[in-house]
Amino acid sequence: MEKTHQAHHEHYDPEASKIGMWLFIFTELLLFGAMFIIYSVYRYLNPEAFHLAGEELNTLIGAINTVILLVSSMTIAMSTSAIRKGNIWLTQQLLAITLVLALVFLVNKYFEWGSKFSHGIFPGSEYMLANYSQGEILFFGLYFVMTGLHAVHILVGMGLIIWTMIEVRQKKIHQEKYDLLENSGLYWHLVDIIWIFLFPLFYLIH
Amino acid sequence: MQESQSAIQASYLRTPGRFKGFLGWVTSTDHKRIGLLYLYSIATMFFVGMLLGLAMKLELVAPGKTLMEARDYNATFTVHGVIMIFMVVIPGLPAVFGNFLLPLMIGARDVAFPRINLLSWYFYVAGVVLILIALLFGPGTPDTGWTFYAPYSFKTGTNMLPAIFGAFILGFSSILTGLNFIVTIHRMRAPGMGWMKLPMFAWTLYGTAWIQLLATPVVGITLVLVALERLFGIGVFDPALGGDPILYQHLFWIYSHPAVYIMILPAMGAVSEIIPTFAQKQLFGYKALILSTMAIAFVGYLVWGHHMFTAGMSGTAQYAFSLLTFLVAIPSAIKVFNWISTMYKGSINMQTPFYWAASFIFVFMIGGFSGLVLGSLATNIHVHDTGFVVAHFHYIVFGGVGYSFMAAIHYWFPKIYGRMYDSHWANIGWILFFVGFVSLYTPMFWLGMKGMPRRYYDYLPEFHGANILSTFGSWILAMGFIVIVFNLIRAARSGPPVGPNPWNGKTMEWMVPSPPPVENFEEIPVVGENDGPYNYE
Amino acid sequence: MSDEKQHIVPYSTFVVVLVALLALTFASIGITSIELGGLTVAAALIFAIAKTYLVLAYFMHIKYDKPYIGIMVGLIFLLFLAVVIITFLDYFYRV
Amino acid sequence: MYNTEITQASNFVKGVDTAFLVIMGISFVFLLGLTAVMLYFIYRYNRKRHPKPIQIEGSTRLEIVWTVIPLVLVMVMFYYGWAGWKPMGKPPKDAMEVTVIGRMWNFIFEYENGRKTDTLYLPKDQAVKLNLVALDVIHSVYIPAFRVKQDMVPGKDNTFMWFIPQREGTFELYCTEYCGLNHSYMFNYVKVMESEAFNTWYSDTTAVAASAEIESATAAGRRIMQSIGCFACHSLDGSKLVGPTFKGLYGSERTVTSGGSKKVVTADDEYIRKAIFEPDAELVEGFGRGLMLSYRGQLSEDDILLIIEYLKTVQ
Ligand code: HEA
Ligand code: HEA
Ligand code: HEC
Ligand code: CUA
Ligand SMILES: [Cu+2]
Repeated sequence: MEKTHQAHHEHYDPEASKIGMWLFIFTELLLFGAMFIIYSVYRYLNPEAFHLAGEELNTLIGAINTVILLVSSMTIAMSTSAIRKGNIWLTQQLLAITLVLALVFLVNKYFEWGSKFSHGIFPGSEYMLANYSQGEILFFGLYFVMTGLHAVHILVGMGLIIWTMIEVRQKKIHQEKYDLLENSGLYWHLVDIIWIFLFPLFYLIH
Repeated sequence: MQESQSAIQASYLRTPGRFKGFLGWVTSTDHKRIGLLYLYSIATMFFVGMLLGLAMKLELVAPGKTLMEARDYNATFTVHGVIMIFMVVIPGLPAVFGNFLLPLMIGARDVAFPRINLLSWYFYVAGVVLILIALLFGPGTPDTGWTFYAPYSFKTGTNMLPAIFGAFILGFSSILTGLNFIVTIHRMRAPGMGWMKLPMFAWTLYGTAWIQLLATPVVGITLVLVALERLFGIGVFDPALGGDPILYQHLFWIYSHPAVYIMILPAMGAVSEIIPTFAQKQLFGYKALILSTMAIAFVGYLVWGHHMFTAGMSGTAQYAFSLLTFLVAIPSAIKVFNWISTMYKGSINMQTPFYWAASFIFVFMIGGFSGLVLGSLATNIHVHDTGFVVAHFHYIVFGGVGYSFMAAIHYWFPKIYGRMYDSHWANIGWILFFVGFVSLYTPMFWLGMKGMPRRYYDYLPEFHGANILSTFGSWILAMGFIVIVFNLIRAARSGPPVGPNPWNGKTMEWMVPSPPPVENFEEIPVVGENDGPYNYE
Repeated sequence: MSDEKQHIVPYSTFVVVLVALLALTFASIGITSIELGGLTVAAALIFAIAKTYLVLAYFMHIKYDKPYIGIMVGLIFLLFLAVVIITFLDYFYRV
Repeated sequence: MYNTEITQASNFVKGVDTAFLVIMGISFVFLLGLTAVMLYFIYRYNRKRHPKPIQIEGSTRLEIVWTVIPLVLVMVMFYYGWAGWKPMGKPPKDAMEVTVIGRMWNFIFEYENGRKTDTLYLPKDQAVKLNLVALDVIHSVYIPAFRVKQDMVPGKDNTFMWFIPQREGTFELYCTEYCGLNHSYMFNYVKVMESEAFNTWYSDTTAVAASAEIESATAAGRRIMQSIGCFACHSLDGSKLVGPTFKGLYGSERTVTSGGSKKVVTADDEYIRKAIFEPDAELVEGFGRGLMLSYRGQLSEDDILLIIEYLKTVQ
């Protein structure tokens, strides 16, 4: 075994942190994957009820939210290009837009859930037990759990974006070192991908 | 001698970081210290779990009540199972030996994300604490069995929420460890160390890490759903609301079957390191062993349904799961054959770690063969949920992972502490342990075939004889265990110092001083063309 | 990565991808609103998969990264598919 | 391997035991063979006898051999397992049907003529199909002597198992799916009789009715509760089991949750009737919903009166 001298300094390896992020994304995919399995099993067992319940969701809000997430996904992707071109100002703007869009998404979600709650549709509600079939209760149970979990991910993603913006501001993220920005982007795209599946499953297929 | 004493002084054991003493340990991001933190915390939990096992055996020594009420018995096997599975054998080898050895084996200074590594230990502790809270406070110790089957798990009046949440956090810890290892293996190998030069133990850690990453989230979300079911009644697994309890079982086993391979793969890896060293030979069929590791990891993901043959699945699914189960036995068979072939024409040095490794092969075979009985449809129907299953998994989990853990601790002990234990006492401990083990679990096979169900607090008089034998075995086992533990503790404090390589090992970790310095390698080694995984000098 | 200069994706590419994604979204809304029976689910999923591909390949850079990340992603989707199929061996054939 | 008394107790024993023999036979050969080889190597290539190791990298041919041979053998095992299991899913049309109701923690067997028992009486050589119904959590019916086992899942109404008892005698029947506190006491017996004896038993419904009349009301109440399993959850001595104790219950003040709000009620006749027929309507403080299930349809109004008479005496 030969030996060579190498400097002792902390080794900076952006690819390592990128793989780390990807691996984390894989676990997230499987987390939602399990939910999708549950969803498809119950859809298969209760086709009519899922059909009926799906019609009660507002496709328009769903579609608006889809557009919002897609646009925000683009802006954050662009911010990576911007930082690599050295354009700090544009990076910050793009990140800010992403953050605002995320907020708008949540506000929409809030009103959507709120209107359901006011109609007595929420997990464990007596109203549902009395007026809905078992399949419909399942549909809404899954709807709340899955979109709720997705909303939690939006919140985490927003936290990451804020952190990134702070680091950009402190010049810890710059043209040569931008792995945190890249990773926040990856995470945000994951949130987008999950929504890409949630949207048709809950709002479109009747 | 003088030299080894100073190695101990200069090692990670003594060099403090920012803090001294206890604080220096719990804030250290050094992979070796984290490995030892895991060792001590896992050993503690192991000890608690074993005491509970002992208590169960004492209860079962005679029909009727001997020691505790049915309620306590149910809580005992639940806690025993949860501790052993989630806190001992799943983190077990990867967290202790993986952390300690992986960077040493691949020529790195640390894992890829040292701080995340420490964080995952904190998650482990937090999970343990939460589960202990569930045990000691609130409306009663959880009594669902470690499988948390719905709908019982959200009907029981006991303290399920903290237990579920604790298991969830333990899962997080496991995911972070896996993530760390994969990145470490991808990015931190010393220059020149190609994939085909990784030691087997590193390969098995890699396979295990992938399963940890891809299976754990499934049980995570499932447990969350059970918690939500208890809190809000969302109906996902509640038959009264249209849910399907069998779906819960699918999701649970989608994780928990791969989890058994999370446990066994690193155990196999450790044995694959020990046998070459004591036979003074390179590993026979290195490539076949790598392939079989990956095959177990992959196929192991698809056989979960063999735990559900009587649950009410469709016949087609039963057929498919049985077939796949038999396929997953093949890579294990390949491993056994290669280990034994490694001994062929070797120069075998009979030392304590080798005793453990050889007895590992023996008990692993018994556990594996009983797994085949369980994997076959007709026979599973008869022995499912009986003592036979209990015997199977103790043979293969305790026999497999436990023996491998013992082998590993005796093998790497000089590397970890720079000191040697008394091998005379170590061997006495081994023989007691082995005899106790066999007489503890073998009667359970018989009991299962005669039809004694598992999780039974009480039994009919016809099962009495075998239960006495089994209880008796647990005492011998306990004696062996005490001998082993005292021997090791004494050695860690005051055993004679040894040089860097007492066993004449040929893998990279033996090339550094024992115990290793904080930095591991003064210079990052460069692996040459002709250096293989098993021929560093 | 820092030494191997990587391709910087131009902004215009992202805009084009976004337009494609939006088009697919509206197409999927359109196609699911007409009565196709059982095919609706399949159609919606195909559009979702196409969109996912675009996001993965362009937004998430897989197209420009070293191939092994793409391979991992592919294998994971396959594994997930296998799990789904095997689960449905139960539900499909229940009596 | 088994007690010879119970072999051939049902039509499935042969298939299952053949699978056992095949799998365990192959396994023993391998276990003994491989252990012997390993011990021989340890002896022969010990450092004392063989100081210099000879390095061997591996052998592709051997790897193939020891992949293919076990593969063939496990397929053989799979075949026998499959062959012994396959008939279990196909009950004959003329099978006698018995409904098995499982609840925490007893079984009730309901025959086609309405007869209910806690022990399963069966005629010899007649195919029997047990329809399995679980009311609360998952239970499982296991008759070791017959080599049959099937979980009963609440909410799933088409599970069954079938077999032909082929030997007279008494065999154990266990619940093998963990179902809570008294899981280990959820067992009973199968009594297989000659068909004439069975028919006599089957058509005789007088025995139960007669004994009820000579007893006092309290004794009858107690007997009903015993046989339907109330005491699994309720104690008579003041200790708390799964449910509240019966001691001092009658006439006392109870704090209950009903429709989301708490209130205090007196445990009178109506309260107890409701507690048995709609247990979740008025939940006793400190106890969970859904544990006790309604006994509507299982207990008649007369039974309730007897139970109340008995509860009055438990003070
Ligand atoms: C370390 C953990 C571990 C490992 C490695 C295994 C390995 C295997 N297990 Fe086990 N198993 C458990 C842990 C493990 N198991 C646990 C914890 C449970 C119970 C869970 C619970 O319900 O609480 C369980 C339960 C369990 C069941 C369900 C039982 C039931 O509840 O009805 C089944 C059924 O198929 C099974 C099968 C197998 C098989 C076929 C293997 C195979 O991988 C074994 C392969 C090994 C060999 C075959 C031996 C070596 C080979 C040779 C020496 C060569 C010759 C070989 C041939 C000729 C084939 N196991
Ligand atoms: C790694 C896993 C592991 C290990 C090591 C063990 C170890 C033991 N287990 Fe356990 N067991 C499980 C995993 C494990 N078990 C699981 C997963 C279950 C299923 C749970 C469920 O059904 O949900 C189970 C279930 C289980 C049951 C079945 C319960 C039932 O179904 O009714 C029984 C019954 O006897 C049992 C017994 C034992 C015994 C006697 C030991 C023995 O090894 C213990 C021997 C004890 C010692 C060696 C202790 C020595 C120490 C001392 C005596 C103190 C000395 C003091 C000082 C040193 C100061 N276990
Ligand atoms: C599986 C366990 C279980 C069984 C079996 C069971 N119970 Fe209960 N019972 C409970 C629980 C738990 C409660 C408290 C919660 C509630 O009010 O529903 C309860 C409450 C009651 C109460 C109200 C007690 C009080 O303190 O106010 C009565 C009366 C009662 N049960 C009678 C019976 C009778 C009669 C039977 C048998 C026919 C029976 N129970 C069987 C679990 C059980
Ligand atoms: Cu009923 Cu166990
Ligand atoms: Cu398994």
